Amino acid sequence: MTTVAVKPATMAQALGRALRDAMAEDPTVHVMGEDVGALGGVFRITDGLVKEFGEERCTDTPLAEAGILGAAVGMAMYGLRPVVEMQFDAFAYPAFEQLISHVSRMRNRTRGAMPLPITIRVPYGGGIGGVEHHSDSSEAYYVATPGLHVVTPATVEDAYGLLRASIASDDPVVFLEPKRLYWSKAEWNAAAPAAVPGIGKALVRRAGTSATLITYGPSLPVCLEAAEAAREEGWDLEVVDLRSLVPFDEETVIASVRRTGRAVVVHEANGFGGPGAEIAARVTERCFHHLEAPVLRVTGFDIPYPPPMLEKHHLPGVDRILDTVARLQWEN
Amino acid sequence: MTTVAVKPATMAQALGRALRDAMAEDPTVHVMGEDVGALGGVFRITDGLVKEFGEERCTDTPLAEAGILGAAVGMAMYGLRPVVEMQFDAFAYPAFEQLISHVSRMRNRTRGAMPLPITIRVPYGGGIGGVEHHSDSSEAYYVATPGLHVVTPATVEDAYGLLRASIASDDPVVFLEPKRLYWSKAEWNAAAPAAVPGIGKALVRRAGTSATLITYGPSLPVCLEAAEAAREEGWDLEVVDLRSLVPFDEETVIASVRRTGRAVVVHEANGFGGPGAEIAARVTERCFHHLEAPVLRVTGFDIPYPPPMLEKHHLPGVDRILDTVARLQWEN
Amino acid sequence: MTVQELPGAGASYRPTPPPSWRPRTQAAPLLPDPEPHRVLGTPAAEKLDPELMRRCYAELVRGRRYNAQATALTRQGRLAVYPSTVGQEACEVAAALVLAEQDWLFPSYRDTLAAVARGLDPVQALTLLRGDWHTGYDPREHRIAPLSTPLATQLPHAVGLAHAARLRGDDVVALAMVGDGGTSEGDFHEALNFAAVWQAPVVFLVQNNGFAISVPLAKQTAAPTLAHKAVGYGMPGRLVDGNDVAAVHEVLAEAVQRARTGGGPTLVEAITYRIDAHTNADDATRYREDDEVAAWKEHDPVELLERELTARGILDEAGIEAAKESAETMAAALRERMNADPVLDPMDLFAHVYSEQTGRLREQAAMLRAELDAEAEA
Amino acid sequence: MTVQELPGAGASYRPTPPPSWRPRTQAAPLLPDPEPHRVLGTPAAEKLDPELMRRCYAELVRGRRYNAQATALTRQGRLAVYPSTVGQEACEVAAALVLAEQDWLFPSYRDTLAAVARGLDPVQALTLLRGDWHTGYDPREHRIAPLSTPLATQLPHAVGLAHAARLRGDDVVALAMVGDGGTSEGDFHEALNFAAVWQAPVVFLVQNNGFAISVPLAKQTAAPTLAHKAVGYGMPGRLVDGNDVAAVHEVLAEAVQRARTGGGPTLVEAITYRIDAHTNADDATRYREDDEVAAWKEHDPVELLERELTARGILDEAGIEAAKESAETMAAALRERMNADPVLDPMDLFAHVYSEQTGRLREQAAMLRAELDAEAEA
Ligand SMILES: Cc1ncc(C[n+]2csc(CCOP(=O)(O)OP(=O)(O)O)c2C)c(N)n1
Ligand SMILES: Cc1ncc(C[n+]2csc(CCOP(=O)(O)OP(=O)(O)O)c2C)c(N)n1
Ligand SMILES: [Mg+2]
Ligand SMILES: [Mg+2]
Repeated sequence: MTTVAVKPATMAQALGRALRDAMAEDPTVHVMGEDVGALGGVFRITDGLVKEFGEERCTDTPLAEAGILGAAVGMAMYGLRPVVEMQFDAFAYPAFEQLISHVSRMRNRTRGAMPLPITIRVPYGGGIGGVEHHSDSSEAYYVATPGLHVVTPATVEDAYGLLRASIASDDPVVFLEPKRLYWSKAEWNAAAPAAVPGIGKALVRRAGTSATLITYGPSLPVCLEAAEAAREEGWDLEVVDLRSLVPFDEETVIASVRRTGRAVVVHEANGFGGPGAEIAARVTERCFHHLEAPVLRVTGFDIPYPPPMLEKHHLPGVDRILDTVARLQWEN
Repeated sequence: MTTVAVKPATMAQALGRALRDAMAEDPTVHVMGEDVGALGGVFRITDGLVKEFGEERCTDTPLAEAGILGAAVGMAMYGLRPVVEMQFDAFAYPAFEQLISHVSRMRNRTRGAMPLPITIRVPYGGGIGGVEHHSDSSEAYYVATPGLHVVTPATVEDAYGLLRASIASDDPVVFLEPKRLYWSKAEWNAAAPAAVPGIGKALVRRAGTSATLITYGPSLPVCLEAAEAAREEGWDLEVVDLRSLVPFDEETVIASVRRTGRAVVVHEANGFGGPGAEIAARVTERCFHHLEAPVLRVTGFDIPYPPPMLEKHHLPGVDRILDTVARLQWEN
Repeated sequence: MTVQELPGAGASYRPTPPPSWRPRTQAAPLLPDPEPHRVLGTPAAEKLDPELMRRCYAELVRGRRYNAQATALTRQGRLAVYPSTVGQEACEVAAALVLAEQDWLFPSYRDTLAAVARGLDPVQALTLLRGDWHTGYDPREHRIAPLSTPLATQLPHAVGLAHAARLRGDDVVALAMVGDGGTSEGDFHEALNFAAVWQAPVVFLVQNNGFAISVPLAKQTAAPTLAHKAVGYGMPGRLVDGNDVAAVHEVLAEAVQRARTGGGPTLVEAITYRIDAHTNADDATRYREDDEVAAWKEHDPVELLERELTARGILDEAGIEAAKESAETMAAALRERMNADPVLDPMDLFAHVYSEQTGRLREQAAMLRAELDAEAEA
Repeated sequence: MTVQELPGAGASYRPTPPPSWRPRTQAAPLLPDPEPHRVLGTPAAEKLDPELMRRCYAELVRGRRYNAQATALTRQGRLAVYPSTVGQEACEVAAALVLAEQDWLFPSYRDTLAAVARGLDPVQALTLLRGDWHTGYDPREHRIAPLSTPLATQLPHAVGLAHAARLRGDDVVALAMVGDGGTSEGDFHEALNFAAVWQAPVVFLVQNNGFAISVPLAKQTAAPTLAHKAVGYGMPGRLVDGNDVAAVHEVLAEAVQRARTGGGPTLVEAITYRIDAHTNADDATRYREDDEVAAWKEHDPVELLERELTARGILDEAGIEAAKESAETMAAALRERMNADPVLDPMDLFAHVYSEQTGRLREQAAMLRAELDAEAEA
């Protein structure tokens, strides 16, 4: 392998590389799903894997998501480490019984005797002009299911590092890939990509003092942009990237909010019953006397995901974030 | 029919009566599910319906939940009003794709041209000594799905009234029946049972001044008991029964919390990402300056539902509620 | 009790079925045709109905043109995505023409052509794929269910609708379309089982076009044919050459007739081929050989019919020209109408989630309204 | 191009399959036996292996006794619920005995007896039903998957495990059990399809006991037999008298052998009957007639075997007594051990949700710990 120095790579490339490296290092890692073979997946994340590892390690399955996940459960029961691709967010729903009733519970059911180290990759979220059922932010369902880890990268580096960590985890991980960041680019050392030691640590992506934006995945770039724009209004916003919704790194978030005294949670998923509710509730519980204003949320509306021509109105954008920051009772 | 005066009835009887009356009044109402016919359902809620209305109106289906709900979608497309029984909470999971991708979205998808007046009855929650998969509190999944109403009675009267209102609704309703209240009894006028005019109104079940317990379904009796016990500690607790999680009657809840200045949300569902998160977040947003303490939650732990012999430790009980009320910063 | 006391021990035990066992039907249902059923180019073509065939021909030509136009619109950014049915027009057209006015069509995401051949305005059929609202028509007005993107999920809907219609005493047949890949989904299984148990008036048309995106049939099933799946539900299964519009129409017409007359559901597998890529966004060279595509082009549904009809004198030069012209007119109108930007009202986002807006939705609608007003002012 | 220019117009079109079409196998797989396969009471019984049959007999007697004991324990409040297999012991026992040491059993919620017949401690098998922890044994130690309550969901697990074992070069067959009702679930379909496509070494045993709780088979399927479902997946289907332990063992042994030698999966339907109610909580009189139950009691699996074996001199009075005695010993031990209250540690609630406790779980565990301590003090 030729040494590739730090140069721009896309999140899609980093994800593909993570799969490749995991498969190369550990023969029990198997990639499976619809179109992951010759096609390399509809987003080309698995491109090249079947050539390098053969059809037995990178398998085009029949078109049946419950069957895919159910078969992966059996494979994991036998000691393999399946990495399952769900083609789009909404097409993971047929596998929910397997996910909730088995994947999330097998370890607990067997008092630890039968862990299921399965990684379920789910491209999620909107902003790509996808027609119905191709842009859901379905994280609320996963977050509400004990026994699952829920991980989502927002940067090229994390795409690699968190996916490696997820595959290495002995627990089932729902790995949510922000579709619209697949083609986002960043400088990245492909010669020595860094794994993340474990999942569950949030990162302060931008330090600030006025208020904290708490976010993850596809909304991180939007929040960073909002933070830049906020400078004009005289606000110095801190931005925390959760990186995993479960485990939820309360300590990092709470330290930030206690510092700034104000917080806004930003995500694409519907607001009502969405992950932001948990974050807001918990942050409030632990920062009550530090808060100058209630924790607010900027989220997708409480509607089914809109058609492409209307999605811009639905997605949390810079303006809506700034409008919300403005509502943080600055006059107090 | 002989006139039956006010006398004790169980919630199960009231639910059965609601189905019967709805079917008698409206020939488009069809009951369907596993074992709803000759057996009358495993909880006997549909007892007698097949005798009165025939197999075409009360249908034992094949054992396939996605098929049941999917067929109900088609029936509703043709103008019927199906009432589907899911045998237990966890056995509704196979139907989640139909529920999320179709039931909740058909009206929106067709700009109102094709509403789906389907009622999905789901016995839910624990406390009945049920083995694995028979005691899930799955409401978080429904609550996070726009397009669904999520209704749950806590009293015999509401069991009748809310089920009638749900069947009458032109929107799909997930009707969550608290299993362990099936055999709860109350005085009830079976001769003139009262329908509830519409869904979406919470009720203050007990007036109080010290703090508000916000709850629903199986936890209402526990909260009322806790409120009684709290008198000894010198607290006069208000108890709000939500009755529907969607729509969430913010006004009633917020009026109460603004009055009392303190609130605890109580439910059996797992805390993390559960409905209580939304309630706490929203109440805080709208009552921030009225709150003497953060809104706290008493919920099931963030674990898969425990085996019968341990469930008592998991379920919110009077003591845990009182301990939590004690944490509402009374010293302030 | 010892074994000596048992009545009729040993040899006297009769090898008969256990008490309440009986096969559900007297015999296995008809096994599907060993070869795909054909009409064109066979002696059976003698009996073709000229009127019907001319209609089929006109629709095939129109369908081919529609496909070309839709694909062109993707290149012009006028469609977000288009799953073409080039090569599959015979199935699409036959499915549409075989239904009576009151019947229902349940298309998959690929089947806009079937909807158009049924009479739906092409612009309405393409509304979803344009990035406009999810459904461009009133399903009840046209008796065409919304295009179903989640695969096979429309099949139980078709069963439920057909069942409901029969319960109400209405003469309605539902025809549901699904791909070869879609047959692997649990919903396919549950739908066919419900249909058979309820003897619902439904016809299931599987277009076996050889691929589910990149996945070839051999990785999808080990069954002799997809039509063989009918056996396990106790319904008839038929296998037909999906590029032979006369054969598809004939097989579907029989199935529709069976359903209409209380004979229950039928599973039809039509062997066809997707000439274009999965959608305009797909790169089919990654998973199949040009040779295969070329061979199938020799078995083109439009040409097969044109050849037969001209050979039989049912179609002449003028008829061909007329069909082409009508197709061009449709295409030109479609092109023109699709070139105008549709006007969507953002407030529609909140209008149809529930029959009545919840408080939360009213609040969100107000917020968007304010943002839009502010934008308009700026 | 006009039709005149087309090569070989009209009659010269050959009615052959389209280019890339071929049936996936040369012929349809074997259609299932028209009558349930039988050995006992037929000439085939001549060739019974006495050793195996004596083992079967002992297990049947033990199984019957186990069922009685477990039901008694529900009445004493020692089991939360018990789904009995009285009448189905031949299936349960044959499924257990047919497997080699390294093979895996995937039981449904009803199949504790199969696990016990495989050698699992009955107390461990009943742990779930006792209200104790969800699984009472280490699945890997016994190669018995946890009892699966969500119907048919264990079938894809069996496929995945068998597939994984084959990928690793291990000689492992998975036998998965499911009820007649469970065959209607989407997971049944997806599992059988995966198994056939992957040619996984799996055997699917459907115990058709006539009912899914109250729903009779006629409302579950319209198929001639459930074994016919095999056709649609391209795998062999077999029909067997589920009360004839020799026949069930023979059919399963063939299927296991086929799987072991690379021949892929088999679907076996065993016709049997649930003599008891669905569980102790069920009232079977609501949905079936006593006559039917009585007729099936005449076709009792234990008696059928006992009669055959005594008639053939394979079993004598002493053998019968010995079996009974061993069953009584097992029952007495079970009764006694189940009469002691199991000791559960509430802190286990938090111990196995993840490989490492999350902060939130640590906090909740601390809360419960404090509550328990306070309780202990009081
Ligand atoms: C439940 C579900 N899973 C996955 C997809 C993504 N997807 C869209 S089309 C397609 C292939 C469909 O193949 P087939 O059923 O043969 O229909 P065809 O595209 O050939 O018409 C896939 C996997 C989907 N739409 N729905
Ligand atoms: C997915 C799912 N749906 C419903 C149930 C509830 N349930 C438990 S047993 C049963 C009937 C099962 O019938 P069958 O498959 O014939 O097995 P049997 O009980 O006869 O052994 C039902 C409906 C369940 N356990 N899982
Ligand atoms: Mg296809
Ligand atoms: Mg059964």
